[in-house]
Amino acid sequence: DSKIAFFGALTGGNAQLGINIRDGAKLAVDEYNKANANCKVTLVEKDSAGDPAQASGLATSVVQDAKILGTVGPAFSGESKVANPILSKEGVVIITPSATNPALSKQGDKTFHRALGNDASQGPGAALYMKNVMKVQKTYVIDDASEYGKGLADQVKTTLAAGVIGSGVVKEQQTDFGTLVQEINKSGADSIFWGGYLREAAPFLKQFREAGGKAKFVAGDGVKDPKFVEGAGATAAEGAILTCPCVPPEKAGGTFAADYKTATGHEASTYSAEAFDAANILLQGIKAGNTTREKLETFVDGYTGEGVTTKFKFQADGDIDPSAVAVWAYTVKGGQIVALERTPTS
Amino acid sequence: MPEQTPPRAMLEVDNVTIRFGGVVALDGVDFVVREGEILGLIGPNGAGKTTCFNAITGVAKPTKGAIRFNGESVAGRKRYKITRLGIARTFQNIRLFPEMTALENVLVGADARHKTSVVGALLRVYRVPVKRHELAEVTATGGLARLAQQARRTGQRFFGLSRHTLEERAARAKATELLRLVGIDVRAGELARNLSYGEQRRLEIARALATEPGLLCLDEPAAGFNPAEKEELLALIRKIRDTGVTVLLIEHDMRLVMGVTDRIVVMEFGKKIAEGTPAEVRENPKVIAAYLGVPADAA
Amino acid sequence: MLLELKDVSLAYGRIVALHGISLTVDEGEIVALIGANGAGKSTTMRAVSGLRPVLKGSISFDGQDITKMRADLRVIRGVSQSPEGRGIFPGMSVRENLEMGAYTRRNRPEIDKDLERVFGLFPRLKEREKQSGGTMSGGEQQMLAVGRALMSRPKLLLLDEPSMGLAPMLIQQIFDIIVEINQQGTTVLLVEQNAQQALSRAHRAYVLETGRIVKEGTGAELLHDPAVKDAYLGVA
Amino acid sequence: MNALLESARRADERRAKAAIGIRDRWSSLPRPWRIAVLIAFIALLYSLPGLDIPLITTPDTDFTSVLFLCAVYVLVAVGLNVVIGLAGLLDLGYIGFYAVGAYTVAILGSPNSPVVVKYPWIVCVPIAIAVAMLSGVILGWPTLRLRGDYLAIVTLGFGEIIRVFALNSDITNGNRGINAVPTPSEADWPSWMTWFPTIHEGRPVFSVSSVIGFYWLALTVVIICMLGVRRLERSRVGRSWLAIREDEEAAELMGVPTFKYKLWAFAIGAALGGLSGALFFSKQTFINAQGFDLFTSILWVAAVVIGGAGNQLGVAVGAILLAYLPERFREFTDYRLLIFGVALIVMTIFRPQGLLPSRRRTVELEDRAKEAPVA
Amino acid sequence: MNFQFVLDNLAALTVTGLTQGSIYALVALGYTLVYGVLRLINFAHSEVFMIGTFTTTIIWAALGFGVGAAAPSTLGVLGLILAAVLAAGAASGATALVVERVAYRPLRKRNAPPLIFLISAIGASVALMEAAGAITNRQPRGMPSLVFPKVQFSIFGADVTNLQLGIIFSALLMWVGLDTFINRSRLGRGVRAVAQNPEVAALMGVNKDRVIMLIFILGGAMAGAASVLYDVKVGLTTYSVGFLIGIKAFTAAVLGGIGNLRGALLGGLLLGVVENYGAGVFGNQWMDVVAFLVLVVVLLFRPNGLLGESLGRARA
Ligand SMILES: Nc1ncnc2c1ncn2[C@@H]1O[C@H](COP(=O)(O)OP(=O)(O)OP(=O)(O)O)[C@@H](O)[C@H]1O
Ligand SMILES: Nc1ncnc2c1ncn2[C@@H]1O[C@H](COP(=O)(O)OP(=O)(O)OP(=O)(O)O)[C@@H](O)[C@H]1O
Ligand SMILES: CC(C)C[C@H](N)C(=O)O
Ligand SMILES: [Mg+2]
Ligand SMILES: [Mg+2]
Repeated sequence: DSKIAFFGALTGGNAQLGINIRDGAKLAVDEYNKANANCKVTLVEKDSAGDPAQASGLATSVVQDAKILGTVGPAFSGESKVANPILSKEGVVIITPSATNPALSKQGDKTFHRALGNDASQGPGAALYMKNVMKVQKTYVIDDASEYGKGLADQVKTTLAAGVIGSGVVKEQQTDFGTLVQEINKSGADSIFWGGYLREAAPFLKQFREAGGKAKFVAGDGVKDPKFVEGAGATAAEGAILTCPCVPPEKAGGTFAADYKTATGHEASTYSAEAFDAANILLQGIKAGNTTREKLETFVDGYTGEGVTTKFKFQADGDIDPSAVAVWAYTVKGGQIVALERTPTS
Repeated sequence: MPEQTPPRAMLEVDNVTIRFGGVVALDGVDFVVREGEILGLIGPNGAGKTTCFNAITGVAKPTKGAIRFNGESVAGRKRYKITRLGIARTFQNIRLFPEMTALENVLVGADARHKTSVVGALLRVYRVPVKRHELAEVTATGGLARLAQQARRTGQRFFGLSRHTLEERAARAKATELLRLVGIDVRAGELARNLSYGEQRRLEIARALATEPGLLCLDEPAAGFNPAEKEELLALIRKIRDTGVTVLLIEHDMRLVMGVTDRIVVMEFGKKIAEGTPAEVRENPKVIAAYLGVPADAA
Repeated sequence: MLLELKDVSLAYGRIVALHGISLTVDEGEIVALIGANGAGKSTTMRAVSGLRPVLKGSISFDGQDITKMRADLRVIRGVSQSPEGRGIFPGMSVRENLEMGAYTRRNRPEIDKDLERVFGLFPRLKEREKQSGGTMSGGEQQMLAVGRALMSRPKLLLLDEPSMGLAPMLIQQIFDIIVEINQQGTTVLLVEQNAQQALSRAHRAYVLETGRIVKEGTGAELLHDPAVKDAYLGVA
Repeated sequence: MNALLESARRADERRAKAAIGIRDRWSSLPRPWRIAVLIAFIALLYSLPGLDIPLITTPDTDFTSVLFLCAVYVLVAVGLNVVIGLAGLLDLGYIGFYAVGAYTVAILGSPNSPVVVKYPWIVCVPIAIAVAMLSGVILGWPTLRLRGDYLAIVTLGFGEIIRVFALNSDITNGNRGINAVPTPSEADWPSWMTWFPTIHEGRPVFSVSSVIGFYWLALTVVIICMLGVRRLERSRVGRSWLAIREDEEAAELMGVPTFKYKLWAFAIGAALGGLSGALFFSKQTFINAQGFDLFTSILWVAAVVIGGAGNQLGVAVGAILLAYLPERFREFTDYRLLIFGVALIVMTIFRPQGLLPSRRRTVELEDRAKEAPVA
Repeated sequence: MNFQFVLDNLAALTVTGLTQGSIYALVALGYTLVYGVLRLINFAHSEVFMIGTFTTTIIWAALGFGVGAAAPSTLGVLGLILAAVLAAGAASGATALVVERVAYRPLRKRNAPPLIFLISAIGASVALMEAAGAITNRQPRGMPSLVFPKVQFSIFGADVTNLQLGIIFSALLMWVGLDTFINRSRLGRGVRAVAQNPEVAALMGVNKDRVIMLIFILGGAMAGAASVLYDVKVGLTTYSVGFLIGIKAFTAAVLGGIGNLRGALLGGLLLGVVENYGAGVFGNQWMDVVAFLVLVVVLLFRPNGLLGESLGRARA
């Protein structure tokens, strides 16, 4: 009767990003419990609302439950930065299917693992795609000052270098972007890179297009969800480019996409598959009898195996083996997010 | 007896002018209040009497002229500093602290003379040795209570009392005394707002006296009093003067003014129009025309 | 009978200020209320004008029970008060204050005529027409308060110490004005510390002591009542 | 419906009277008895984490952490009570001081802050208190001359400025915040404390998994501060504050240096706010601008008033409810603020004097209620 | 810091600032009215505004102009805006009235002290906001674009769009109406009397409850109108939309001199413009800081706001 925890946003403006992940992990646990009715694993949900300030309290509650051996998540980079040291100090195994800030693996948290590539790949990936494929010249870079958004935007800036003609910062939960829109239009940018989450991106893009803004819109994984298209309106979102260090769910191995659909009633979205894999790694460890935190940690550290998204093997700092890293570009077409191609990351 | 030498000027109002936009409320007013006297300030409505008080206590800033108290200029001083200098007042429209008890109202006035600072009140480490009879008493007859009281007493023997505690004690004694002086000591524990109008006026006087003023300014203290009560007030004002406080009095009731003041200053339209003893002022035709009306003091 | 109070009691918090008082005011009368500080005179006025709810008893005005009626409706019925403490609107000019007195009236020419009349009675107000009420001197505010009460052309005028804070000459004048408007048809209920004056002008008067009516009679009767003389007129 | 409300209100008034009765009985107890009861009560507070009382213990979150939060909020309320309850200054941006205290500790003590010094916790906290106090003086100096209601909006602005600054400035690391905020290390904790069995589980006293040390620390600080404020309250200082609240101009004319005393109230409040921020974030170990929204600040004011401004016990109860109820009823996450809002309205109607009002306020409110003009 | 940008675009920034300021000004009127009369910071006013923004989306959807609808003709636009102003004005006015009835009137009847009113106001604000949050699932609600900005003319190099013109003009129109009403009408004088001395106002025959109802309805309706302008401009609303706008509007009211209708207008416009300059100089993220700093500076030099108080003035 061990437990694993999901750690991420289930409420708030970016809830959908967390829900995708929770559902992926839940699918894994449900399948496991069906197959192993005699030793069930419980999935505990820790809703952080994506707020780093809540993370420390939640992390404390995780470590205090000795039954919880590992977590899928924390989902966002900001909350990870706070929660990982706490979890790791008490030996809770962390596998994040989504927190992409590169610095997370440099914090010295010994139980940290990341089941996908990070923004040191996604940033250059996005920038190179803009430069080489979209052929844009003048980019306005916006970030939301979050661990993730600012980190990603900085990566993009470094790669684009002289191609950046201006930058701006938006506030969390900002809804009125009048001044910013005006400044972008004045700057003559032909493209915008958005480092942030969809909660702010959707209204921004809507207002930007309504004010006659023509620049192309590019953003990272934090925006890649149908909720974004819905929020911005299909017209405004049309043609937006979204990158993600994740495999398009429909390309995931096995019957994942179909199983997910049957289980939850909707299509798998960003990071559902990664979460499924992350949970499965933990579950395999538990099944193999590693029912203490220490044992499970040793198991995951030495784990190699194929999931539905990629082949897993973790480096010493917890990042996934570089060979497994893939960054994809997506676009919004007819109100749907569709995969375009893999982009080079250097 | 002080009558021998002419008393010293305590307050000098020197050519003071105050303008509010177009209205000249005070227009070059000059007068002095001598130590130990009761000076009346009278004049028609809107003559500038209250404005004069406001200038003296720092509520209104003179456009021109100077006010000196015991030789020191009042101008530019903070209001509370003027009070500590030794000027206290009451208000034409009563202004007590309505949700504080009568005693507390007076204590606020008494605080003007206290030395304890905020830090002092917090730490209470400034200790003063106490005399035997001031030590805490041991009243309990036995048990834990007696032990505790004894411990307390011993503590005070060795460490003395904080200055704060001593000041607080002295202030209470003084406040009770003042309430008795104005005749409302039985209402000490009542909230000020619940006192009747006359009691409130008396409380204002007690509160002002608690600041230990050299000069007490009373603005229409008898308004709303009936003749019998005015009689009492007259006696009270005399009593206050006899304790060594100089009094400056604004009042429209002529019987009171004529009965209690040593000298009177008369104002009209912001100017001083007459000055003298009650008898002189009463006969002054200018004053009769401007203020008293035909039969001065008929009653 | 224009106004009738029957057995009215009233309390402030835990303090009972009126213990069942009954009094009447007939049309065309000047009735005075006298009594020491805290006797309950102002409280009686507040009960009549509706500023405070009564604890028990009833008040009727012009044949109608107004015990529970809102204060503003009583004004429309014809009760107007110049309150203790004057109650000037500090942020309104002198003129606006006076116009507020005529709030319930609509006949513009009539209002203007009354305005002129008040200005005639108190020239100082005319002089300071534009000054804001709050900056007037104590006595000037008193004139304003009385003038404002006159502006509503009431059937019953309640005056709470109209002479308070006024210079001696004006005191004389204000009592003359009271008599004059009374002769023009306004009934007056008057509270005064200046009992001498009040009693000599009033048709009838009541003496209040700690919330109870202890005496009533014509003005002249009370003026010569030794007990009243002793307590309220002062012995010269 | 109205009759129902009316009868409920009356029942409540009766209860309020009963409360006064209890208080009278309490103050008529002999002093040693009162002290004994108080000591027992405090001992109970210290042992709460180990007691595991059935209905009270929070189901979803660590109970000791909740107790710690309660203690911090009580400290906040004690400080805010000096400003609002005693001096009568409406401060809607109190959270600004909380932030200043917290950030001072984080910036001076965290190895990950942009400022490279790394002072130990025990050094950071006094500095934090001083800096917060100074910020109180700096804010108060120009603004305390303003009339009461203006102060409310200016303090609100101050709170917001601090937050936006924290959000955008480099020294605070912007929205990304600072982690590894220093914690009192065992060196700061008297060695004999480790004798306590509850903390003998092989874990350090101050660690994420054993919050009890933080709770005891906060509780101790709260008790000391409450005693200190009580001393001020019962001295000329408290009296002057009260007089200022009643009629500032009259107070000044009676010799009260009103500005100075208001400034003191502000500074003391700010220092306590700073201290509570410092305490809370030493346990939290991470700080960013998120924790300092105006909304929380306004809720604090509500807690103080609802608890009973002016009475320390009352404001403590208000603060505890504000900290505890959301943790106890986590299952209503989506509705708890809604319930809270409705509760505030209902409370003000039924108990305008607060849960545990000061005696003075009770009387004042009763009188006021009876003086309402004719309906 | 980027002074050059501001200098280069001074006129343009001014126009956008005025647009934003017009909305602040309309909302500020509600604060100023209530504050002027009751000395109460009506915290719930921000939610009155929020209700307006949602009412607009609802009425538009009901009129067949839901998400995804095509932009209607000019006449259609005017019709939709008019319908929205009526509906939102009514809804907001009604909300304000309900708040008054439920949260304030019982307290007034008990003569509660000001701080208690404030708490009740906070309660009403939280309750309304959270109720809307629960109903909308805390998701923002978008609406179709109604007016696509078209440049009408330029002054000093600033392009002025039809949208901006419309917003500024409508705000001015509504303000003029309200100002005339309060200062000219008899009822308006009653409002001022209650503001200065409610007890004596009753002695003059003013029905206090009616006056208070009136100011809540008027203030609410103004906020409703502002919410329509906001919707047209921003095209998105959420349950918490009122919080910041409310704080800004209240700041604007204080800036101009609370209780003073002209002050609310001046304060609103000024705040909009100055914070826009500030955003230009220091960056968008410092906008709110600039707004509050301006407030503090103004109050230091004019402790009663730019135009001083007028409705209330210190009570005697
Ligand atoms: N702030 C002000 N603005 C304009 N005029 C003012 C102001 N304050 C006072 N005044 C005027 O100055 C004159 C003097 O007022 P003051 O209050 O000193 O009179 P007073 O002699 O005390 O009269 P009273 O006996 O009626 O109390 C009055 O005419 C008053 O209207
Ligand atoms: N607002 C109040 N709160 C509490 N008690 C009050 C209040 N107003 C008056 N009282 C009390 O009610 C009683 C009657 O007061 P009232 O004002 O009616 O007296 P009055 O006859 O008008 O006296 P005065 O001549 O002083 O004006 C007094 O005991 C007074 O203390
Ligand atoms: C769920 C994801 C959008 C999270 C994001 N990649 C982050 O690092 O915070
Ligand atoms: Mg005067
Ligand atoms: Mg009276």
